[in-house]
Amino acid sequence: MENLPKSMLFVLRQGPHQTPQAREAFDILLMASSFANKISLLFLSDGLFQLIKQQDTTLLAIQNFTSAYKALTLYDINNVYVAKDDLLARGLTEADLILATTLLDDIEISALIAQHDIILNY
Amino acid sequence: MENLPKSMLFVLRQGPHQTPQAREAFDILLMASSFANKISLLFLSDGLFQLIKQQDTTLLAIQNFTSAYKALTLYDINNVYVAKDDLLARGLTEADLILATTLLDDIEISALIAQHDIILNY
Amino acid sequence: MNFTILITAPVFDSQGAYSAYQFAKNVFAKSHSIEQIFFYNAGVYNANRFIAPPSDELNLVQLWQMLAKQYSIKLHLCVAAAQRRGVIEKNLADGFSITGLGQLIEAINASDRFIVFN
Amino acid sequence: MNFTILITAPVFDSQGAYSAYQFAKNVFAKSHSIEQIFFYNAGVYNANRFIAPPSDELNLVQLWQMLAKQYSIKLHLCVAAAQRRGVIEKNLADGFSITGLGQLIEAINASDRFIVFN
Amino acid sequence: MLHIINKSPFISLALKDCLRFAGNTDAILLIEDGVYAALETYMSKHLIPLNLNQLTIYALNEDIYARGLIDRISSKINIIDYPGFVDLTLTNNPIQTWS
Amino acid sequence: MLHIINKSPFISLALKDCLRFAGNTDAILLIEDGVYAALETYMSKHLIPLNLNQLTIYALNEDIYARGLIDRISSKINIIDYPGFVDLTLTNNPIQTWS
Repeated sequence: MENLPKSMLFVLRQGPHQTPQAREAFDILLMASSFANKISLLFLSDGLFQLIKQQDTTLLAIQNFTSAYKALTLYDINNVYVAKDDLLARGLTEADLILATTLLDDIEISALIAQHDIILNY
Repeated sequence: MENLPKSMLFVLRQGPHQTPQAREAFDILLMASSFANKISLLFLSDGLFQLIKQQDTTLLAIQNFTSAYKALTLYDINNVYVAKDDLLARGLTEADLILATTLLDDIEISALIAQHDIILNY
Repeated sequence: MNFTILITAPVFDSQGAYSAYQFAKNVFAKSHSIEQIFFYNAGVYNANRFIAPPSDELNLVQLWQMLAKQYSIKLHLCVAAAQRRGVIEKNLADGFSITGLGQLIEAINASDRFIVFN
Repeated sequence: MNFTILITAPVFDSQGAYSAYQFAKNVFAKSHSIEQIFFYNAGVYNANRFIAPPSDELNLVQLWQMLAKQYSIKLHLCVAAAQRRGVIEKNLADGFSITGLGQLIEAINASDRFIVFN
Repeated sequence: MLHIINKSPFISLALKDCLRFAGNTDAILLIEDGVYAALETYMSKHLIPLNLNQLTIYALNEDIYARGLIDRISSKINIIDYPGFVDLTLTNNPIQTWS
Repeated sequence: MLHIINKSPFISLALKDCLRFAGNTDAILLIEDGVYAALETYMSKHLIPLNLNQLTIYALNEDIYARGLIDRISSKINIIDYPGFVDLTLTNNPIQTWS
């Protein structure tokens, strides 16, 4: 077995605060990036809510995990994709998001998924 | 405080085997009936799948909790209601169900809910 | 008014238990009383004293314990639900007590309000 | 073929972990191999040896242990996910070992197939 | 009656099922991911057409802020905080939390 | 690619989201509550109209029996057991389990 790093796509479909899913997926992603695995992120459905600007968790007195996304480029992770249709369905635009992403339609997303060795859907 | 037994409505909206929700709700229901609380059951949405006949869990080698519903009358619990629209949406009829139930439309369900002191939605 | 609060949400995997804590705190802040806080279903995980999040994160088990102490209330959990999920006397956090569903029904019948956090 | 299996479902509150167990058993029955079984998210609850269901119910923790013994495989769980959920050395079931996410990534890179049960 | 909804309307049927059965004078409180239903976009598309005149919808301020939604909430929504949540449970009984 | 769906199509978007992106020659395996999508009623109303010609849909026998569905499954569904599930993962790669 060669143990070559595999390309990994993280498909994120849940909001940021109700469950720790996105946050624990992020820990896998960081570890994988340290193994030189090629990483991409795809935000679908309610996963888009993770990227909304101005999330302020001080009233709830919990940590705001999503600010960690701003550090993605520090880890050389630049492949961040967002489903155009799901953004529209939530009344959001690119200007509402905390980081630069590539908007894809469903056909392009289909192609993106097909390009990866490993897909982790959270 | 008088501690009078209250009327309780159990609203069951999940299938029988993926989660233990229905089964643990049943344990509350039995305990409440032993305290002379008046109990009703309302099956909505995927909760209807709990009542399907011929559930056979031997291949999965797990217990079939739903057979316990047949014993409801032994505990003097006779108020079992099913949402007519949800039954239709799943291609089911009364003949498919393991126990005798009362079919209600949404307006009747609304009235049923309003008659209870306590509503537990599982 | 006198509340019974039922918590069916686990301690870390959903927000529900923390919402329940915030609600309970505000019930006391408004000088109402709580007949009982009862943990059922995956809610029993709230009573596991082995839970040890990093120090910069919320420790809800500790928050429950402080609340229980400050207002002298009992935190109940269902023995059957707890055994199935591995919460037993050996890892039970102080301030919680393992009881049965009868306690919950009594509390429901004795209180003015019943609210579930899931 | 050589599998890595990731389990993110808890032991009692959803069917996913049991599905993973059935799948793993059948992988071995067909003479394939398992590089690693890794428990993450709420999946770490599968390793709590205090879990004690009634004797007529499934005990998945024991089933995992028997499988691990029979086929000499390690059952891994992530230390951070486990600490947040109260699974630590004191209640860790035999056959499981607390490791880190690095183990998971290595296993993914070393195996032919990667499958998640949630 | 007070209905509590804590799931996103985009991925859960909790709010939809609740609306099938809610009485005219009931109150609905959106908490946790339930507050996504308070978005102007969602309300104007899915809720306002239902003509829920007498039904009052509340949403929890703390959860709105945590999700960065404060500038996007429909004007039909009554925003309340945790003390207001407690008050709601005093004036509305029974309380049904939708799973 | 093999897609695994373990949630009921009546209450979860997992299958719907999966179908938005599945490739023509992909396989979909329904397990646990996912097998409710294999019902004749559901298939004929929601899936067959989509014209998913080349997409093959499998459902797990053990979960079908547990739910009492064996006499109600669409003829378009390929019923397999756990050994067949393992075989599917050999012939289809990668495997995506929808949350």
